[in-house]
Amino acid sequence: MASLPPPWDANAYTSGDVTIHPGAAVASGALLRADPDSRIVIGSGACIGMGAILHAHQGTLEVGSGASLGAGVLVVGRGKIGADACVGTATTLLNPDIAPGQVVPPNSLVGQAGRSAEAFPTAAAQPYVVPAA
Amino acid sequence: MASLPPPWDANAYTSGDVTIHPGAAVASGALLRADPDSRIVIGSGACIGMGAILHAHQGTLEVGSGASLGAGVLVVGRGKIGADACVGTATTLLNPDIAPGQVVPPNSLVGQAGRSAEAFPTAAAQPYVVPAA
Amino acid sequence: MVAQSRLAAPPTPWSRRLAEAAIDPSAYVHSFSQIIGDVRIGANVLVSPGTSIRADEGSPFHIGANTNIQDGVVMHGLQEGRVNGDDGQSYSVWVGSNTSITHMALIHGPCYVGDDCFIGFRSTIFNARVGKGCIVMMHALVQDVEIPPGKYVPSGAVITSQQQANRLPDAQDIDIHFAKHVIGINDALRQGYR
Repeated sequence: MASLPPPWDANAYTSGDVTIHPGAAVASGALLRADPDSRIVIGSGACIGMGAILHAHQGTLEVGSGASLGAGVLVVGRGKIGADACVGTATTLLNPDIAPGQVVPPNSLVGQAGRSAEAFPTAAAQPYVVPAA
Repeated sequence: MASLPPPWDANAYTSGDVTIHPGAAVASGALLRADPDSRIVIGSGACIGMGAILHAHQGTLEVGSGASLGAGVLVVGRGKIGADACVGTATTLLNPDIAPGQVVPPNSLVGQAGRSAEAFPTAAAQPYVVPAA
Repeated sequence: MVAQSRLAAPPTPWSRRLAEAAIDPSAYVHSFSQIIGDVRIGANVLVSPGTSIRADEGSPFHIGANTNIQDGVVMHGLQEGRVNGDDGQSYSVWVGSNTSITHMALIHGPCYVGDDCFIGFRSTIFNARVGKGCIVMMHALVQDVEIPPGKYVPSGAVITSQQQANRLPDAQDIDIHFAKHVIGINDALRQGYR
Protein backbone atom coordinates (compact mmCIF):
# COMPACT_ATOMS: atom_id res chain seq x y z
CA MET A 1 0.00 0.00 0.00
CA ALA A 2 1.03 3.60 0.34
CA SER A 3 4.67 3.58 1.20
CA LEU A 4 6.62 6.77 0.93
CA PRO A 5 10.31 6.49 0.31
CA PRO A 6 12.00 6.57 3.67
CA PRO A 7 13.25 10.13 4.08
CA TRP A 8 14.24 9.87 7.70
CA ASP A 9 17.81 8.72 7.33
CA ALA A 10 18.82 12.14 6.11
CA ASN A 11 17.16 13.81 9.08
CA ALA A 12 17.86 11.70 12.09
CA TYR A 13 21.33 12.26 13.46
CA THR A 14 23.38 9.43 14.83
CA SER A 15 26.86 9.37 16.24
CA GLY A 16 28.95 6.62 17.78
CA ASP A 17 28.04 2.95 17.85
CA VAL A 18 24.38 3.06 16.85
CA THR A 19 22.66 0.01 15.33
CA ILE A 20 19.19 0.51 13.91
CA HIS A 21 17.39 -2.61 12.69
CA PRO A 22 16.24 -2.10 9.09
CA GLY A 23 12.66 -2.73 10.21
CA ALA A 24 12.71 0.09 12.76
CA ALA A 25 11.43 3.58 12.03
CA VAL A 26 13.13 6.72 13.26
CA ALA A 27 11.29 9.97 12.68
CA SER A 28 12.92 13.17 11.55
CA GLY A 29 14.80 15.32 14.00
CA ALA A 30 15.68 12.40 16.22
CA LEU A 31 19.15 12.37 17.74
CA LEU A 32 20.84 9.08 18.61
CA ARG A 33 24.24 9.44 20.23
CA ALA A 34 26.40 6.79 21.78
CA ASP A 35 29.36 7.90 23.87
CA PRO A 36 32.74 6.35 23.00
CA ASP A 37 32.38 3.50 25.51
CA SER A 38 28.70 2.93 24.81
CA ARG A 39 26.24 1.83 22.17
CA ILE A 40 22.63 2.09 21.07
CA VAL A 41 20.65 -0.83 19.62
CA ILE A 42 17.21 -0.27 18.11
CA GLY A 43 15.24 -3.48 17.51
CA SER A 44 13.05 -4.53 14.64
CA GLY A 45 9.72 -2.76 14.30
CA ALA A 46 10.54 -0.14 16.92
CA CYS A 47 9.31 3.41 16.37
CA ILE A 48 11.29 6.43 17.56
CA GLY A 49 9.29 9.66 17.43
CA MET A 50 10.15 13.04 16.04
CA GLY A 51 12.77 14.97 17.94
CA ALA A 52 13.49 12.16 20.38
CA ILE A 53 16.96 12.12 21.93
CA LEU A 54 18.67 8.86 22.89
CA HIS A 55 22.04 9.38 24.53
CA ALA A 56 23.86 6.22 25.60
CA HIS A 57 26.39 6.68 28.38
CA GLN A 58 28.54 4.09 30.16
CA GLY A 59 26.88 1.08 28.59
CA THR A 60 24.32 -0.15 26.15
CA LEU A 61 20.98 1.50 25.58
CA GLU A 62 18.59 -0.96 23.98
CA VAL A 63 15.16 -0.37 22.51
CA GLY A 64 13.36 -3.69 22.11
CA SER A 65 11.53 -4.80 18.99
CA GLY A 66 8.12 -3.25 18.50
CA ALA A 67 8.62 -0.62 21.20
CA SER A 68 7.18 2.83 20.54
CA LEU A 69 8.80 6.01 21.82
CA GLY A 70 6.70 9.13 21.34
CA ALA A 71 7.86 12.44 19.98
CA GLY A 72 10.35 14.32 22.09
CA VAL A 73 11.16 11.41 24.38
CA LEU A 74 14.54 11.78 26.11
CA VAL A 75 16.50 8.69 27.14
CA VAL A 76 19.89 9.12 28.83
CA GLY A 77 22.33 6.57 30.23
CA ARG A 78 22.24 2.82 29.79
CA GLY A 79 19.50 0.24 30.14
CA LYS A 80 16.68 -1.33 28.25
CA ILE A 81 13.25 -0.48 26.98
CA GLY A 82 11.53 -3.85 26.55
CA ALA A 83 9.83 -5.21 23.45
CA ASP A 84 6.46 -3.63 22.62
CA ALA A 85 6.79 -1.12 25.44
CA CYS A 86 5.17 2.22 24.92
CA VAL A 87 6.76 5.45 26.13
CA GLY A 88 4.49 8.49 25.98
CA THR A 89 5.41 11.74 24.32
CA ALA A 90 7.85 14.09 26.03
CA THR A 91 8.78 11.60 28.74
CA THR A 92 12.29 11.51 30.19
CA LEU A 93 13.92 8.19 31.09
CA LEU A 94 17.21 8.06 32.96
CA ASN A 95 19.00 4.67 32.92
CA PRO A 96 15.75 2.99 31.82
CA ASP A 97 14.57 -0.42 32.93
CA ILE A 98 11.23 -0.72 31.18
CA ALA A 99 9.66 -4.19 31.03
CA PRO A 100 8.33 -5.64 27.78
CA GLY A 101 4.86 -4.30 27.05
CA GLN A 102 5.06 -1.74 29.82
CA VAL A 103 3.46 1.66 29.35
CA VAL A 104 4.96 4.94 30.52
CA PRO A 105 2.54 7.89 30.52
CA PRO A 106 3.37 11.04 28.56
CA ASN A 107 5.33 13.81 30.27
CA SER A 108 6.73 11.48 32.92
CA LEU A 109 10.13 11.57 34.54
CA VAL A 110 11.36 8.06 35.25
CA GLY A 111 14.61 7.18 36.96
CA GLN A 112 16.72 8.87 39.55
CA ALA A 113 15.17 12.30 39.80
CA GLY A 114 17.20 13.55 42.73
CA ARG A 115 16.26 14.52 46.25
CA SER A 116 12.69 15.63 46.62
CA ALA A 117 11.84 18.63 48.69
CA GLU A 118 8.42 17.95 50.07
CA ALA A 119 7.36 21.52 50.50
CA PHE A 120 7.12 22.19 46.80
CA PRO A 121 4.25 21.29 44.53
CA THR A 122 5.11 19.47 41.37
CA ALA A 123 4.10 20.39 37.88
CA ALA A 124 1.61 17.57 37.81
CA ALA A 125 0.08 18.55 41.10
CA GLN A 126 -0.58 22.12 40.11
CA PRO A 127 -0.43 22.38 36.36
CA TYR A 128 -2.23 25.65 35.92
CA VAL A 129 -2.60 27.58 39.14
CA VAL A 130 0.24 29.26 40.91
CA PRO A 131 -0.30 29.07 44.68
CA ALA A 132 -0.46 32.50 46.19
CA ALA A 133 1.43 32.75 49.43
CA MET B 1 20.74 33.85 4.91
CA ALA B 2 17.91 35.59 6.69
CA SER B 3 15.47 32.73 6.86
CA LEU B 4 15.49 30.04 9.47
CA PRO B 5 15.85 26.61 8.00
CA PRO B 6 12.86 24.37 8.58
CA PRO B 7 13.67 22.07 11.47
CA TRP B 8 12.25 18.92 9.95
CA ASP B 9 11.82 17.46 6.56
CA ALA B 10 8.28 17.95 5.36
CA ASN B 11 7.59 14.25 5.00
CA ALA B 12 5.63 11.81 7.05
CA TYR B 13 6.94 8.28 7.17
CA THR B 14 4.72 5.28 6.58
CA SER B 15 5.49 1.61 6.50
CA GLY B 16 3.38 -1.49 6.05
CA ASP B 17 -0.28 -1.52 5.08
CA VAL B 18 -1.21 2.14 5.52
CA THR B 19 -4.14 3.71 3.68
CA ILE B 20 -4.51 7.48 3.87
CA HIS B 21 -7.62 9.01 2.30
CA PRO B 22 -6.60 11.71 -0.17
CA GLY B 23 -8.66 14.21 1.83
CA ALA B 24 -6.76 13.56 5.05
CA ALA B 25 -3.87 15.70 6.25
CA VAL B 26 -0.77 14.25 7.86
CA ALA B 27 1.76 16.72 9.25
CA SER B 28 5.51 16.43 8.96
CA GLY B 29 7.44 14.17 11.24
CA ALA B 30 4.50 11.83 11.69
CA LEU B 31 5.23 8.12 11.73
CA LEU B 32 2.57 5.67 10.55
CA ARG B 33 3.66 2.12 10.93
CA ALA B 34 1.60 -1.05 10.47
CA ASP B 35 3.15 -4.26 11.71
CA PRO B 36 3.14 -7.14 9.19
CA ASP B 37 -0.17 -8.57 10.45
CA SER B 38 -1.83 -5.17 10.84
CA ARG B 39 -3.04 -2.13 8.98
CA ILE B 40 -3.80 1.57 9.37
CA VAL B 41 -6.73 3.37 7.74
CA ILE B 42 -6.99 7.17 7.88
CA GLY B 43 -10.39 8.55 6.86
CA SER B 44 -11.34 11.54 4.79
CA GLY B 45 -10.72 14.93 6.39
CA ALA B 46 -8.78 13.52 9.32
CA CYS B 47 -5.86 15.55 10.64
CA ILE B 48 -2.76 13.93 12.09
CA GLY B 49 -0.49 16.35 13.94
CA MET B 50 3.22 16.88 13.73
CA GLY B 51 5.32 14.11 15.20
CA ALA B 52 2.37 11.83 15.89
CA ILE B 53 3.01 8.09 15.91
CA LEU B 54 0.41 5.54 14.85
CA HIS B 55 1.72 2.05 15.40
CA ALA B 56 -0.77 -0.66 14.41
CA HIS B 57 -0.15 -3.93 16.21
CA GLN B 58 -2.18 -7.15 15.96
CA GLY B 59 -5.08 -5.68 14.02
CA THR B 60 -6.50 -2.64 12.30
CA LEU B 61 -6.06 0.89 13.59
CA GLU B 62 -8.66 3.19 12.13
CA VAL B 63 -8.92 6.97 12.32
CA GLY B 64 -12.44 8.09 11.39
CA SER B 65 -13.24 10.85 8.96
CA GLY B 66 -12.83 14.33 10.36
CA ALA B 67 -11.00 13.17 13.47
CA SER B 68 -8.17 15.39 14.73
CA LEU B 69 -5.07 14.06 16.46
CA GLY B 70 -2.84 16.70 18.03
CA ALA B 71 0.91 16.96 17.68
CA GLY B 72 2.90 14.17 19.28
CA VAL B 73 -0.08 11.88 19.84
CA LEU B 74 1.00 8.25 20.26
CA VAL B 75 -1.46 5.50 19.26
CA VAL B 76 -0.41 1.88 19.68
CA GLY B 77 -2.29 -1.36 19.01
CA ARG B 78 -5.57 -1.86 17.23
CA GLY B 79 -8.93 -0.14 17.48
CA LYS B 80 -10.79 2.89 16.30
CA ILE B 81 -10.82 6.62 16.79
CA GLY B 82 -14.35 7.67 15.80
CA ALA B 83 -15.33 10.27 13.25
CA ASP B 84 -14.80 13.88 14.32
CA ALA B 85 -13.15 12.81 17.56
CA CYS B 86 -10.53 15.13 18.99
CA VAL B 87 -7.39 13.81 20.67
CA GLY B 88 -5.31 16.42 22.52
CA THR B 89 -1.62 16.95 22.02
CA ALA B 90 0.90 14.44 23.40
CA THR B 91 -1.78 11.98 24.50
CA THR B 92 -1.09 8.25 24.45
CA LEU B 93 -3.86 5.87 23.33
CA LEU B 94 -3.53 2.11 23.68
CA ASN B 95 -5.89 -0.07 21.69
CA PRO B 96 -8.17 2.95 21.28
CA ASP B 97 -11.93 2.81 21.40
CA ILE B 98 -12.83 6.46 21.01
CA ALA B 99 -16.46 7.25 20.17
CA PRO B 100 -17.36 9.58 17.30
CA GLY B 101 -17.08 13.19 18.43
CA GLN B 102 -15.38 12.27 21.70
CA VAL B 103 -12.76 14.59 23.13
CA VAL B 104 -9.62 13.28 24.83
CA PRO B 105 -7.67 15.88 26.85
CA PRO B 106 -4.04 16.56 26.06
CA ASN B 107 -1.29 14.67 27.91
CA SER B 108 -3.63 11.80 28.76
CA LEU B 109 -2.99 8.10 28.89
CA VAL B 110 -6.04 6.17 27.71
CA GLY B 111 -6.59 2.42 27.52
CA GLN B 112 -4.31 0.02 29.26
CA ALA B 113 -5.99 -3.25 28.33
CA GLY B 114 -3.49 -6.05 28.31
CA ARG B 115 -0.69 -3.82 29.41
CA SER B 116 0.59 -2.49 32.65
CA ALA B 117 1.19 1.13 33.38
CA GLU B 118 2.95 0.64 36.64
CA ALA B 119 3.44 3.40 39.09
CA PHE B 120 6.81 4.91 38.47
CA PRO B 121 8.70 6.91 41.03
CA THR B 122 8.33 9.96 38.87
CA ALA B 123 8.69 13.48 40.06
CA ALA B 124 5.04 14.02 39.36
CA ALA B 125 4.05 11.09 41.53
CA GLN B 126 5.92 12.26 44.56
CA PRO B 127 3.76 13.33 47.47
CA TYR B 128 3.99 16.92 48.42
CA VAL B 129 2.80 19.31 51.04
CA VAL B 130 1.39 22.64 50.04
CA PRO B 131 3.78 25.24 51.39
CA ALA B 132 2.51 27.39 54.20
CA ALA B 133 2.33 31.03 53.40
CA MET C 1 17.80 18.40 10.89
CA VAL C 2 19.86 20.96 9.09
CA ALA C 3 23.57 21.08 9.58
CA GLN C 4 24.36 24.72 9.96
CA SER C 5 26.18 26.34 12.77
CA ARG C 6 26.26 30.09 12.52
CA LEU C 7 23.90 32.60 11.01
CA ALA C 8 23.56 36.33 11.29
CA ALA C 9 20.38 37.53 12.91
CA PRO C 10 17.96 38.76 10.27
CA PRO C 11 17.42 42.51 9.95
CA THR C 12 14.49 43.57 12.12
CA PRO C 13 13.03 46.90 13.21
CA TRP C 14 14.96 46.58 16.47
CA SER C 15 18.26 45.34 15.02
CA ARG C 16 19.76 46.00 11.61
CA ARG C 17 23.27 45.01 12.58
CA LEU C 18 23.19 41.48 11.20
CA ALA C 19 25.15 40.53 14.28
CA GLU C 20 26.94 37.22 14.28
CA ALA C 21 28.18 35.03 17.05
CA ALA C 22 31.60 35.53 18.63
CA ILE C 23 32.89 32.10 19.56
CA ASP C 24 36.13 31.45 21.41
CA PRO C 25 38.42 29.26 19.28
CA SER C 26 38.65 26.71 22.10
CA ALA C 27 34.87 26.19 22.19
CA TYR C 28 33.38 23.18 20.45
CA VAL C 29 30.22 23.94 18.51
CA HIS C 30 28.71 20.89 16.86
CA SER C 31 27.74 21.36 13.25
CA PHE C 32 24.21 20.11 13.92
CA SER C 33 23.39 23.08 16.06
CA GLN C 34 22.25 26.58 15.28
CA ILE C 35 23.74 29.73 16.71
CA ILE C 36 22.05 32.82 15.40
CA GLY C 37 22.81 36.47 16.09
CA ASP C 38 24.89 38.13 18.81
CA VAL C 39 25.88 35.13 20.92
CA ARG C 40 29.17 35.41 22.84
CA ILE C 41 30.62 32.02 23.64
CA GLY C 42 33.57 31.65 25.98
CA ALA C 43 36.51 29.26 26.21
CA ASN C 44 35.98 25.49 26.29
CA VAL C 45 32.23 25.72 25.89
CA LEU C 46 30.57 22.63 24.38
CA VAL C 47 27.51 23.17 22.21
CA SER C 48 25.96 19.78 21.41
CA PRO C 49 23.97 18.69 18.35
CA GLY C 50 20.32 19.56 18.18
CA THR C 51 20.64 22.84 20.06
CA SER C 52 19.18 26.14 18.97
CA ILE C 53 20.72 29.31 20.39
CA ARG C 54 18.85 32.08 18.71
CA ALA C 55 19.56 35.72 19.58
CA ASP C 56 17.41 37.14 16.80
CA GLU C 57 14.85 38.78 19.05
CA GLY C 58 16.29 39.43 22.50
CA SER C 59 20.07 39.82 22.40
CA PRO C 60 22.90 39.58 23.20
CA PHE C 61 23.52 36.18 24.81
CA HIS C 62 26.55 35.32 26.92
CA ILE C 63 27.75 31.77 27.57
CA GLY C 64 30.67 31.66 29.99
CA ALA C 65 33.81 29.53 29.90
CA ASN C 66 33.65 25.76 30.47
CA THR C 67 29.87 25.69 30.25
CA ASN C 68 28.08 22.74 28.64
CA ILE C 69 25.05 23.12 26.41
CA GLN C 70 23.67 19.62 25.94
CA ASP C 71 21.60 18.08 23.15
CA GLY C 72 18.26 19.61 22.33
CA VAL C 73 18.68 22.77 24.41
CA VAL C 74 16.79 25.82 23.20
CA MET C 75 17.92 29.34 24.09
CA HIS C 76 15.92 32.32 22.97
CA GLY C 77 14.87 35.70 24.36
CA LEU C 78 11.95 38.06 24.28
CA GLN C 79 12.53 41.29 22.44
CA GLU C 80 11.86 43.21 25.66
CA GLY C 81 13.60 42.69 28.98
CA ARG C 82 17.28 42.45 29.88
CA VAL C 83 19.32 41.15 32.76
CA ASN C 84 22.57 42.52 34.17
CA GLY C 85 25.48 40.25 33.44
CA ASP C 86 28.45 39.83 35.76
CA ASP C 87 30.34 42.28 33.53
CA GLY C 88 27.80 45.02 34.21
CA GLN C 89 26.41 44.93 30.68
CA SER C 90 22.81 44.16 29.69
CA TYR C 91 21.95 40.80 28.22
CA SER C 92 18.85 39.00 27.07
CA VAL C 93 20.39 35.74 28.27
CA TRP C 94 23.39 35.43 30.57
CA VAL C 95 24.76 31.98 31.34
CA GLY C 96 27.81 32.00 33.60
CA SER C 97 30.92 29.83 33.64
CA ASN C 98 31.21 26.17 34.64
CA THR C 99 27.47 25.71 34.26
CA SER C 100 25.62 22.81 32.68
CA ILE C 101 22.46 23.29 30.67
CA THR C 102 21.36 19.69 30.17
CA HIS C 103 19.29 17.92 27.52
CA MET C 104 16.19 19.66 26.24
CA ALA C 105 16.27 22.51 28.74
CA LEU C 106 14.68 25.80 27.68
CA ILE C 107 16.54 28.98 28.64
CA HIS C 108 14.36 31.90 27.66
CA GLY C 109 15.34 35.51 28.17
CA PRO C 110 15.20 37.74 29.95
CA CYS C 111 17.14 35.26 32.02
CA TYR C 112 20.29 35.04 34.14
CA VAL C 113 21.91 31.75 35.12
CA GLY C 114 24.99 32.19 37.29
CA ASP C 115 28.30 30.35 37.48
CA ASP C 116 28.48 26.71 38.62
CA CYS C 117 24.78 26.03 38.04
CA PHE C 118 23.07 22.84 36.89
CA ILE C 119 19.85 23.01 34.91
CA GLY C 120 18.30 19.54 34.62
CA PHE C 121 16.64 17.71 31.74
CA ARG C 122 13.71 19.49 30.16
CA SER C 123 13.56 22.25 32.76
CA THR C 124 12.49 25.76 31.79
CA ILE C 125 14.04 29.01 33.02
CA PHE C 126 12.16 32.09 31.85
CA ASN C 127 12.16 35.68 33.06
CA ALA C 128 14.23 34.72 36.08
CA ARG C 129 17.59 34.95 37.81
CA VAL C 130 19.19 31.75 39.03
CA GLY C 131 22.05 32.53 41.40
CA LYS C 132 25.54 31.03 41.42
CA GLY C 133 25.77 27.38 42.35
CA CYS C 134 22.06 26.57 42.10
CA ILE C 135 20.92 23.09 41.15
CA VAL C 136 17.67 22.91 39.22
CA MET C 137 16.65 19.28 38.73
CA MET C 138 14.49 17.89 35.94
CA HIS C 139 11.13 18.89 34.48
CA ALA C 140 11.08 22.01 36.63
CA LEU C 141 9.73 25.45 35.80
CA VAL C 142 11.42 28.58 37.15
CA GLN C 143 9.66 31.74 36.07
CA ASP C 144 9.27 35.34 37.27
CA VAL C 145 11.53 34.79 40.29
CA GLU C 146 15.04 35.40 41.57
CA ILE C 147 16.61 32.32 43.14
CA PRO C 148 19.34 33.11 45.67
CA PRO C 149 22.76 31.47 45.19
CA GLY C 150 23.26 27.85 46.21
CA LYS C 151 19.63 26.73 46.22
CA TYR C 152 18.09 23.40 45.17
CA VAL C 153 15.01 23.12 42.96
CA PRO C 154 13.62 19.55 43.04
CA SER C 155 12.43 17.67 39.97
CA GLY C 156 8.99 18.66 38.78
CA ALA C 157 8.88 21.80 40.91
CA VAL C 158 7.03 24.86 39.67
CA ILE C 159 8.65 27.96 41.14
CA THR C 160 6.73 30.96 39.94
CA SER C 161 6.38 33.16 43.01
CA GLN C 162 9.16 34.87 44.93
CA GLN C 163 7.81 33.44 48.20
CA GLN C 164 8.44 29.94 46.87
CA ALA C 165 11.90 30.91 45.65
CA ASN C 166 12.81 32.31 49.05
CA ARG C 167 11.87 29.04 50.77
CA LEU C 168 13.95 26.78 48.55
CA PRO C 169 16.38 24.50 50.40
CA ASP C 170 20.13 24.79 50.00
CA ALA C 171 21.87 22.50 47.54
CA GLN C 172 23.57 19.65 49.41
CA ASP C 173 26.61 17.57 48.59
CA ILE C 174 24.41 14.72 47.36
CA ASP C 175 22.75 17.04 44.84
CA ILE C 176 26.08 18.35 43.65
CA HIS C 177 27.37 14.79 43.32
CA PHE C 178 24.40 13.82 41.16
CA ALA C 179 24.78 16.90 39.00
CA LYS C 180 28.47 16.18 38.52
CA HIS C 181 27.60 12.69 37.33
CA VAL C 182 25.40 14.12 34.60
CA ILE C 183 27.96 16.78 33.73
CA GLY C 184 30.56 14.04 33.47
CA ILE C 185 28.70 12.74 30.46
CA ASN C 186 29.57 15.86 28.60
CA ASP C 187 33.11 16.26 29.85
CA ALA C 188 33.82 12.88 28.26
CA LEU C 189 32.22 14.07 25.06
CA ARG C 190 34.22 17.25 24.96
CA GLN C 191 37.41 15.25 25.29
CA GLY C 192 36.19 12.85 22.61
CA TYR C 193 35.52 15.62 20.13
CA ARG C 194 38.97 17.07 20.51
